[in-house]
Amino acid sequence: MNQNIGVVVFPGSNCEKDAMEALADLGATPLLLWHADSDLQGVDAVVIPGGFAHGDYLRPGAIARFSPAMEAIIDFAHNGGPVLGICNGFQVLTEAGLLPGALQKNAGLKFLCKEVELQVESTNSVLTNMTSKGQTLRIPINHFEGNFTCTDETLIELQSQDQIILTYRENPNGSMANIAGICNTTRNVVGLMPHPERACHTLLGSTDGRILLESFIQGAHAAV
Amino acid sequence: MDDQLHRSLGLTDDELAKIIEILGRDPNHLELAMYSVMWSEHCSYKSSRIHLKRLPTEGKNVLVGPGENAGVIDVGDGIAIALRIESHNHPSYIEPYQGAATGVGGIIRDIFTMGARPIAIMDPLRFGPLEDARSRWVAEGVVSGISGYGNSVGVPNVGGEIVFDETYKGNPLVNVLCVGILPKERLVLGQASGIGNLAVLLGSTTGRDGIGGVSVLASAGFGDEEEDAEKRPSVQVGDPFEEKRLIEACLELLDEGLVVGIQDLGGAGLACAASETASRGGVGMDFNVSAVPQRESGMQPFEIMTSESQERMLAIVEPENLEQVFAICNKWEIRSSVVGKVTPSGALRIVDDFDGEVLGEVPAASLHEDAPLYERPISEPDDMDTAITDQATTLSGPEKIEDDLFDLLMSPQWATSQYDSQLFLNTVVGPGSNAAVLRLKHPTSGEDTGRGMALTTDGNHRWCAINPRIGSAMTVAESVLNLACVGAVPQALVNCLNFGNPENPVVMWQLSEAVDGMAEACNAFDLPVVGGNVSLYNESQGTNIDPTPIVGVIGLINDLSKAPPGLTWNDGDRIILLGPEANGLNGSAWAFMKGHRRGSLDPIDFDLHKRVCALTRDLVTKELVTGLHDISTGGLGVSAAEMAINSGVGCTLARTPDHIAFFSESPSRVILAVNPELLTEVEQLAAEYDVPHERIGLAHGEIFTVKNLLTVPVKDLQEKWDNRLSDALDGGTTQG
Amino acid sequence: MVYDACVEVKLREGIADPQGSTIEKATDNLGFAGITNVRVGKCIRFQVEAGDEEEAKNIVSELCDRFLTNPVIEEAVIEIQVVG
Amino acid sequence: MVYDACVEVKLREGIADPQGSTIEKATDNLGFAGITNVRVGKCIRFQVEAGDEEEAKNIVSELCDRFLTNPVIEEAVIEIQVVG
Ligand SMILES: Nc1ncnc2c1ncn2[C@@H]1O[C@H](COP(=O)(O)OP(=O)(O)O)[C@@H](O)[C@H]1O
Ligand SMILES: [Mg+2]
Repeated sequence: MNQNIGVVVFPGSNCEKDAMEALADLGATPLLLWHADSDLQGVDAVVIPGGFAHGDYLRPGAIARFSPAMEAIIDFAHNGGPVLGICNGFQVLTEAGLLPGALQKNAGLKFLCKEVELQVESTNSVLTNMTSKGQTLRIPINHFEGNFTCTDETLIELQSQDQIILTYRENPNGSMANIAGICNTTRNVVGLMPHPERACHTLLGSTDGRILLESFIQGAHAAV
Repeated sequence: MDDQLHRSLGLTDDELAKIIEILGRDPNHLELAMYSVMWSEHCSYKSSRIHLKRLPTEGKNVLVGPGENAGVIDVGDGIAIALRIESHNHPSYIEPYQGAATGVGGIIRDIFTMGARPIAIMDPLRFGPLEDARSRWVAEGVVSGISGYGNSVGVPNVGGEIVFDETYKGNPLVNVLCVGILPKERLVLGQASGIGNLAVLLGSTTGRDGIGGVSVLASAGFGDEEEDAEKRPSVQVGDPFEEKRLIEACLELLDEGLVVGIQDLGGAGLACAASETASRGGVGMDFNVSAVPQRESGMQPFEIMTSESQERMLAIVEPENLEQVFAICNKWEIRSSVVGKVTPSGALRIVDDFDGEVLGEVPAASLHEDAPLYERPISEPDDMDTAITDQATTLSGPEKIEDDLFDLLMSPQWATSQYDSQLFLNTVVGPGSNAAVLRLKHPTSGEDTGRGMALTTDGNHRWCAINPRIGSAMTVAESVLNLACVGAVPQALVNCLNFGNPENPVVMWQLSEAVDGMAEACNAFDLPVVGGNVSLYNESQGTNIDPTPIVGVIGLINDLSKAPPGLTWNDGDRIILLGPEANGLNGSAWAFMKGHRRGSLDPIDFDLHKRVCALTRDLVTKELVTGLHDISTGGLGVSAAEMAINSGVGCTLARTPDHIAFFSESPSRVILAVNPELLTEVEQLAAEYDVPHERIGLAHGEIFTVKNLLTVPVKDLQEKWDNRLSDALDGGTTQG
Repeated sequence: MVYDACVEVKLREGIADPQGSTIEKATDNLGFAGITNVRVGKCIRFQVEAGDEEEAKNIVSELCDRFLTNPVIEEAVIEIQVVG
Repeated sequence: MVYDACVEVKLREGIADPQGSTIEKATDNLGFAGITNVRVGKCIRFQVEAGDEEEAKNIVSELCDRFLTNPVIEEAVIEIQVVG
């Protein structure tokens, strides 16, 4: 199984090499996609990595969503292509309207870098289909704006359509309903604030991110 | 010419005379402004240079020693590492967030100027006491500034220090160390060579921010509020997104071989970058001020040349590569403009258009090489003799020793959890342990070498206040021991010398002594000094800070297939204390807490220290210990408490007779947690290395017990440890 | 013509405001009594060139919809004035 | 009495505003021509209890000086109104 996975780079991205390292380690073939380029080079799946896409002074993802690459990714997603947004990537996906809700500043107004415990809420998504419901995953978070917020109606929809895929065991940032990650209704677009790529190597403390990225690589395979 | 102008720019009459001698005429305003910033303390090291010469700088792995933007060492496998530390003390007192943020930005530029990708920063910090409102406000702003800039620019923060003490109340210390990695063959130096080459200014526009910043802010202490208000225009605002693109653009330019030299713009702005690149290359430069993109209208040439606007670089480019340089800059959305031409003359000529009026002309090298060199008067403090008789061991012991222990516990997590410490997937040991440990991956291929690098920063004003020479030596020794605790062999040292007003002979004595102590230790440990920074005038209202030399030391770990043991023990482990007997309380955190800030220090036994380090490294490499911790701030008491808190397992310590043994910080000591089955092997090894060792207790249960001294639940220790900073800082802070 | 524009971007009613609540808590701790309902928004000021005020308004309001606000949680209040 | 307070915190003139310039560049890229001099500030709205308007003003201005702004780089514009 040798999936080509595109990793999008904006000028202020900084986790793209980390995502590529983890994906390659799991047997996929990652390649960089430059934000100003609308050609997705026939990749089987797309990862939008962490960082600060365009500095994100106004709002994370506010500028990124207009990039040529994002326009192509929106089409790709609408055609069922697997898309994963990690941290800043999650923020970009909500700004682009591929995922509902928004990510606000953390309650407590501090940047937070630490390992947290996640609980799998739904295994029905391109990111979680190899996990089991209720499973605990130890994965680091690293963000200032990870506080998931939406209207009450949206939250009810997310819940009734099983779109909440990962929650925090102990809410670090004020997210509604402890939300750490969600998927779209067709379950091929997922976003999460924690960084699975930082939990793929024994030397880095946890390997619980592997199962998520493996699921995603599998999903890319299924989608082809 | 207005004969007071040079004084208002901070130049002495003698310095003016020297300028006139160099030029053979009176300088004009622009020229005078350039000399004033370049000859400021911050840029010219005029008070410290003669002392710094005494530091050892040679080593077989040293590729670039002090004097360049950063030191560079060869770490094998075709990999080189650049490192440097710098202070941003004064700006951080005035505007903590931006002061600290721009400090991070500045040191990162020093690193990628060498062609290295910045991969880690560390932030040794010093603030006034937590009880002081303004100090809390400064601490909170500084930490969020470091967090805001560092995280966004994408360089992980892997360690540092955070210390609160009365001495920093009017003058905090914000030092930042940065480490970068590069393929050895790509090393570049900041020089312009090749007549006809072009100087291209990259990055931000130039504004009036920070005009005269180095001379105004870093070369004078603080006075009253009104004076501070006048320094306001010098405050700069950082733009980490610009810096991030600048890093990527510059590294791509270097990868493509499109620049012959590159130089960051820091203190003294364009005046410094233009003259430095020219004089290093033994050439001159015509510098066109009107080609500099300006943020504000009506800027004078002297303002343009001395502005310290952030996030700018000067690249030296061969004309035929210019188009490609522009293309890469456009890709990264970086402004780029040709502002200079390399000439054979040796002169830095400031022109208004390349064929327009000459606004100023000085020998480029004179701005650095002819900078004044002062051998300032030195004198020992008057009370040296009486201080020695004032021993902290004569203080009465604590009523309830557990309360004193509680007061010495402080987790840095409030700060460190605000920093991205994991980016690049290198961080095996992050903030909060003996030393940071990173995987060593090849900078271009990303291939893991299986080896590791270890980093530590240390400083101890308490020791240095008592005896700057021994204190500095002990500081270096502590760093070396910290590295040994993670199994690393030290390779190189950088330092930041934070001292008071150099015009005070006692301060100069402190500086001179500290340099000697550092040199002695570096020689003893075979550790080359590859760079550093001197920050003087750390004083407020006439009071100088305690001398605070900070060192950063990098080490290498040969086999990093497993994470080194940390501050932890298992239930049932035996607790061993390595090293000499505890000796006194002078300069300890406990003594300072009791208001005792004097006394004497015994010289460190370098031979013994080296044996302790070698043994410790061996124990770690051979996987003979569950966990370990060097004994430093707070003594055995705090080190053992930290192990208990970290592991959630208590202990019984049997052989700790009194508060002196419990809180003494005498050097060369390590606490080990050893599985009983390995005990004999550990003790044999200790005997082989001829290192004193003693079984002092047992790890077990949930209670922290020291026989005949104290009994407290580990969870109480944990609570004090966790909450100290958040209790003080999370409720909001004001400027006081 | 050049117009001064001021856009206040605020969180929609009912959307929790972490900045506001942090400030409110801090004012209590710091001894500023009686401060309630703190809400924090952004204030973006700029100049815009347009044929007339109507056009200026349209440009700014499109800018708000597409870029300056995230309509999921924010709304904008726009003020326009001829540069005087 | 309860007063509505609105504090606009802006960067002082001459202080660089990277947020503003980033937004300005983005408006160009998005095809909004003629937008210049973008400066970004904060707008903090809250209610404050005080005996009279004078007192309300004093409380808010002390809050600004000590807590909401750093006068070295920022200035505050304060508006106070009786809750109507
Ligand atoms: N400001 C800070 N930034 C990052 N790390 C910090 C900071 N302050 C403390 N630390 C981390 O906390 C740990 C303990 O610090 P310290 O008490 O100075 O250690 P030691 O006394 O062993 O040298 C170190 O690993 C250090 O890296
Ligand atoms: Mg240490």
